[in-house]
Amino acid sequence: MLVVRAIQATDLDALYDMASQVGSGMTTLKPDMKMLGDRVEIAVASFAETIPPEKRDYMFVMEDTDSGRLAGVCAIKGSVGLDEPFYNYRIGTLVHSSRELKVFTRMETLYLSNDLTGSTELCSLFLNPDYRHGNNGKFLSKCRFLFIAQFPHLFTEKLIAEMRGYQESSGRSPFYEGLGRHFFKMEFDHVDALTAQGKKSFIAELMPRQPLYVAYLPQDAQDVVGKVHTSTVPARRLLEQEGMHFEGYVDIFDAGPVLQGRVSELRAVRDSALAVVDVDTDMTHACAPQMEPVLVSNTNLKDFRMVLSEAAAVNGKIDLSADDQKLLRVHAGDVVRTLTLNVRKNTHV
Amino acid sequence: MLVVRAIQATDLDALYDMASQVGSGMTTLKPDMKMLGDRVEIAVASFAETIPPEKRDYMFVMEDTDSGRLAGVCAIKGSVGLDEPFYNYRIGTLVHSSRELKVFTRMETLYLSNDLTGSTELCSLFLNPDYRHGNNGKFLSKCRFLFIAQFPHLFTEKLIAEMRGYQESSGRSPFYEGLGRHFFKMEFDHVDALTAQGKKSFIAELMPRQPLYVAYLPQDAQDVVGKVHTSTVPARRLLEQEGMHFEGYVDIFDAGPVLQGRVSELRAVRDSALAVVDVDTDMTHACAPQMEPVLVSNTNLKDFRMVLSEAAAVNGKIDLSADDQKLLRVHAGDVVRTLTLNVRKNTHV
Amino acid sequence: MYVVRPVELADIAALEKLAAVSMPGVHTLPKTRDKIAQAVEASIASFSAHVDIPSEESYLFVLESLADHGIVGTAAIFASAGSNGTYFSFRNDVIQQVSRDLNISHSVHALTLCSELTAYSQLSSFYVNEAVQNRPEAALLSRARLLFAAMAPQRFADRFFVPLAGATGANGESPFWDAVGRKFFQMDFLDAERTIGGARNRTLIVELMPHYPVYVPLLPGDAQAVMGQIHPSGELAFSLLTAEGFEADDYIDIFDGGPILQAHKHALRTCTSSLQRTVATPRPSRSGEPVVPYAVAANAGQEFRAVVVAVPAIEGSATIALPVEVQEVLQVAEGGNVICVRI
Amino acid sequence: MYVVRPVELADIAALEKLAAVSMPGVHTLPKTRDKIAQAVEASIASFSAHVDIPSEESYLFVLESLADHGIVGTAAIFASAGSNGTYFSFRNDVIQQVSRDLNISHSVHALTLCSELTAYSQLSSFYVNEAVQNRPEAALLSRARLLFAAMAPQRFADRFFVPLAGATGANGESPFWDAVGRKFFQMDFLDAERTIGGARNRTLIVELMPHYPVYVPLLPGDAQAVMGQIHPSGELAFSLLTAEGFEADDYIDIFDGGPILQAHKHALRTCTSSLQRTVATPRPSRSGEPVVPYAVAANAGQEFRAVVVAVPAIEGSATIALPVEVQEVLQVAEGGNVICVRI
Repeated sequence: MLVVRAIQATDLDALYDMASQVGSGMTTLKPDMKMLGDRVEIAVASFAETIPPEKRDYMFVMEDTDSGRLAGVCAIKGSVGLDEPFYNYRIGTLVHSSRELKVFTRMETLYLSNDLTGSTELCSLFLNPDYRHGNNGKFLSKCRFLFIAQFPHLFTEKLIAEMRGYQESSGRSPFYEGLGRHFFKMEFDHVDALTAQGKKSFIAELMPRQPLYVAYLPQDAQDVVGKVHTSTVPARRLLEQEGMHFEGYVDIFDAGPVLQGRVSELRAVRDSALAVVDVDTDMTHACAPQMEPVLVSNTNLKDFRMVLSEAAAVNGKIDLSADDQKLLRVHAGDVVRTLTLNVRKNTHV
Repeated sequence: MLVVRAIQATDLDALYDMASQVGSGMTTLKPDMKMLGDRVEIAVASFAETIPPEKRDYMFVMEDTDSGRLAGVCAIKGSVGLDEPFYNYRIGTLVHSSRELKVFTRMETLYLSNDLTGSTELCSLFLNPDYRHGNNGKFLSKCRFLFIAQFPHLFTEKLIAEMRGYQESSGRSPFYEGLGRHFFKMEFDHVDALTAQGKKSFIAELMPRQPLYVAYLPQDAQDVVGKVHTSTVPARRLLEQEGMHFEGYVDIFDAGPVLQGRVSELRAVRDSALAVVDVDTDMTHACAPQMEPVLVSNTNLKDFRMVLSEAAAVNGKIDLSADDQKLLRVHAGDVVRTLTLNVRKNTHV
Repeated sequence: MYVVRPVELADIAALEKLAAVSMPGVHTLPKTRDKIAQAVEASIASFSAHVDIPSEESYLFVLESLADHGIVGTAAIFASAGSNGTYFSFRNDVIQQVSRDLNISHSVHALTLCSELTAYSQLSSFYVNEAVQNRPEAALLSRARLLFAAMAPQRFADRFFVPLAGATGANGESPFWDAVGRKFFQMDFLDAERTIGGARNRTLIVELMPHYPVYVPLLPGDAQAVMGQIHPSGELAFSLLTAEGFEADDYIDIFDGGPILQAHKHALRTCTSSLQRTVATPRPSRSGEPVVPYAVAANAGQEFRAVVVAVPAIEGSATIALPVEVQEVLQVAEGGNVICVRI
Repeated sequence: MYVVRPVELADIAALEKLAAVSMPGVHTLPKTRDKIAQAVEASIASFSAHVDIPSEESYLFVLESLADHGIVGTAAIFASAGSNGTYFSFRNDVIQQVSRDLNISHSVHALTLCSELTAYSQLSSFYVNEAVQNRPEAALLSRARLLFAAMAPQRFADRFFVPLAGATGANGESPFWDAVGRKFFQMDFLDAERTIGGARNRTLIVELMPHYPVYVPLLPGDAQAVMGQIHPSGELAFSLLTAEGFEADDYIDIFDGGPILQAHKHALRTCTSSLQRTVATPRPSRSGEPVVPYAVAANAGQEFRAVVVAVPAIEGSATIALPVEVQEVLQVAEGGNVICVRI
């Protein structure tokens, strides 16, 4: 059985093994024992609330309790860009129009910005290929929203998630080749590695500071602005279902989109509900609507745990199986938070 | 009794009278018979769907059916900025940081933009002072959201509303004095009048094109960026309750905020519901929850009408009074759309 | 013998013929009789105007063959570019990029729309027909404008520039335009030039052209290749002007990417090495005395005349010995003043 | 009599004393013995280096009183500003604003962070003590750098600039800094200058300073008032440099808003009017022959020497008559070459 839970110091070796499988493309999860060790330490301190909220980095692991293996990992960073500047391009619109000539030209423009500084970031999502089936991917990605719904005071109102940008099957990034290469004069992978190491001052030194007209880029670079890597399409869809939107920010190197959301408008915040763990009676079963998978978490920050259950909350009570109770470390009478895994259609219209 | 309804050609004289009372500060409602006549004509064609959606301008009047007087007016423009560029300042963040000096400076920056080009705009809200009591203001402002919920296909996903910016009691705009005056070299009122007439090419000619650091403005100008006029505070709050947010766009002259929303995330779109007009029986009354004011509209675009009722929809049926039915021009068996006037607290938590 | 003189009303017909054969470029003469007549009238008014501060004056010169009184060339100078507006050009910016962390240092080339040439004096409309191309009179015509400016400095700015037509294809297409301006104007190069009438001071330029730098490495190769390149028709003008002291490289035209040469008057040979001399009548020629060709000009108004004449070197003398027929052409008499520069 | 010569190791102690009394400005000598020693060593290495392309060389000159061998002034020149980085300054941009619709035309002044002065040669560290302030030797010291550049052009760029200390208050506060740089650096002017060591080529400048133009009308009045103004200590340098042909107004310092004078070498009197002459020994003096003061320099390496000497005008002569004692100071002999310019 799978449980998502707050990471612990003892997970470090397993995390390193998992990071080794990630491959390139995810700058926040590299197989580097020092980096990972630091990160786990921060994560443990985050759940323990021994460091201030903006420095926190909540890391979750998905554990297969049958084998003890880690099946996946994901994280929420309290705030980005407070140590090193966090750069994006923002896509803006400039209208160039002349009444005299009856010309009205709408131009897209890229502005180098640090606008997302201070936002809470969803990041470092990785699911072991052995577990890529059923609802596991959804469970792992969405667990973060239920966590935020339970502890909204720990986060900024603004939430972001950087999506990997489009690359050709050869690994070539049309956006980087059309823009960044002219200013950095080095390979994409090299730039990517530098930023992963936190060496970002070269961006201030080398990037053009003036707004850029998208129309001046080669066509293949224009075409991929805001476009995700083919393998990232499903991940993007999951986040969009939960209330995250592409609002015009893209990565400065590969033009991958940044999805943004407001905590108060997340589906999880609007629709999740607390319920009391109840004894298994026929009554509650009888009244429960049709079964659908439900995310259920405990309400304990330090030992946060979540399962994907088939129990449903009815009138503020939930009939959790003994297994689920054990995985969540809750008992009858305890309060849990629940959210349907899938988005319900608007039944009002 | 008050009804909000689609404007008609015969409302022109009464509209002119109302515009004469508006005073300065609202560029979209000036007592100019030619301008108003053109606008009413467009509005009538909009409800009749004889012009394309992006050219439409849905204008609503609030009529006092006892006296036949117009009590108020408001409008929704299909798209802004497609004839003349629509300018705003966008507030961005630039981080200037030096690891060597351990300096980390977060600077706000103003970018001249046409980003909101093409958005649907809520505008021209005016309520006659004689009617400024009770729920009339809310009714008039919020009627537009229920209209959008009924006809979402007529609008762009992005919705905006420009709010009047802060002015001192003397009428002085600290933002204009601190910035615009240096470039326009004329009085604020004069600039305002020019833009109301649609003469906007001078903005392209005279405004500084380069991003501006807010920190270089005088302190009193910095203080009012994104701040509404004192008299506009309640109007702002109403829009925010419905799902509109300040996302960093401000007016280029007075720095008044632009509120933005997504149609799909408006409370009206999420929570409004259709109901069938039912005969007045004791049964429906008995089951209705505690009374609260409800916006109820018909579903007829060409003869759109809305009332503020005390009837509540239960199980898809609504017990509308005979008066309300008459005002809405509906009968038993017709479908109406309903939305509680006030935001319900989240009852799940 | 040839003389450079201000245009006169009687020249209109000849100019019309010349315009019909001259290049379809944008920095040459107007094409229609009405516009030519306007230009001639403006020039006559300018030469006779009393000027304290350079403004909208435009001075149009013609090169006349005295043998048959044919007009074989034209050249103009505008007192103050963009005088009723702003003269727009692209400034060639070189942005130094240095990252010490990465040990990278290179420069990036960018074009920025600027108005810095506004109120410079602008040389324009230089054209000579083929018969004169290789003669010193071509240089005379080009420099006559500067000789005039040296005689009447209050009529001109301290700085001068000259836009030269850029490289275009056989059908008038411009790779630079296609890469830069077309995206904003949404029309062909020739249509755009026609629409704007060759002007560079129109409001619609600031409305339509890019407000932010165009980074050159992002432009297609063919557009980069023609930046600062001249149309073949401009080669003579280019070589005369660079010899004069004009510098290219700082600015290019916003439409076709052609070079804009510019200089402070102190850098121009005509301004720095011209000599004022008193006219003398030559003694009976001492055969064998070496002679040097000079451009010589007289009179700072509508009577302005300039010719090429070979006389003994004048550097060590207070006078210049001009044959009587030359004096007549220049409309000066013995004892009068002329301005001279080696050509 | 005074001589300008390259600094030597033996001068370090004297320079240290001088640094203690000279102004606390940023464009003067280093303050500590170590830094002074470094500067002296760098200078000696530079004078003796074989240079093809100007790079990190820095040349430090002293003005020595031959009477007591005291050092009474210093002046330096860097071969290539920002040579291991980018030299940053604010460019003074004037943006023309014209609206024909509204019949408005005015210009707006903006400061843009730029790197255009990178690789110019930079004059710096000019200081003379009070005793010499009003003597021609002050001018000699300032010009000696350019005489050296005229003798060894391959060591320098074609363009030169000189930053002069800007106007600061009694306690070293700078209204310009307070309005512009402080918002980014979050520290006092003197702290910032100390931190950055007076440099203008550091990565942290591009990290911290504004990337977009600073519109001057938005700045407080006191900051606008000091833009391009010099600290009183720089007045002598300013008047010597403008007489030389340097122009202000195009650039100002990013920290204190002081003026940066700049010029192409062709605009500098020392470069354009210096004459090379052969040394002769004067005949017994013909009393009454008028004499003219010249700055005369010899030798283009560590043996470089420059003095002021009054001799009969040399414009019409191939030689310059230098008294034997002057020849000794200049380390030249009869028949040797010197470079001379009227002072």
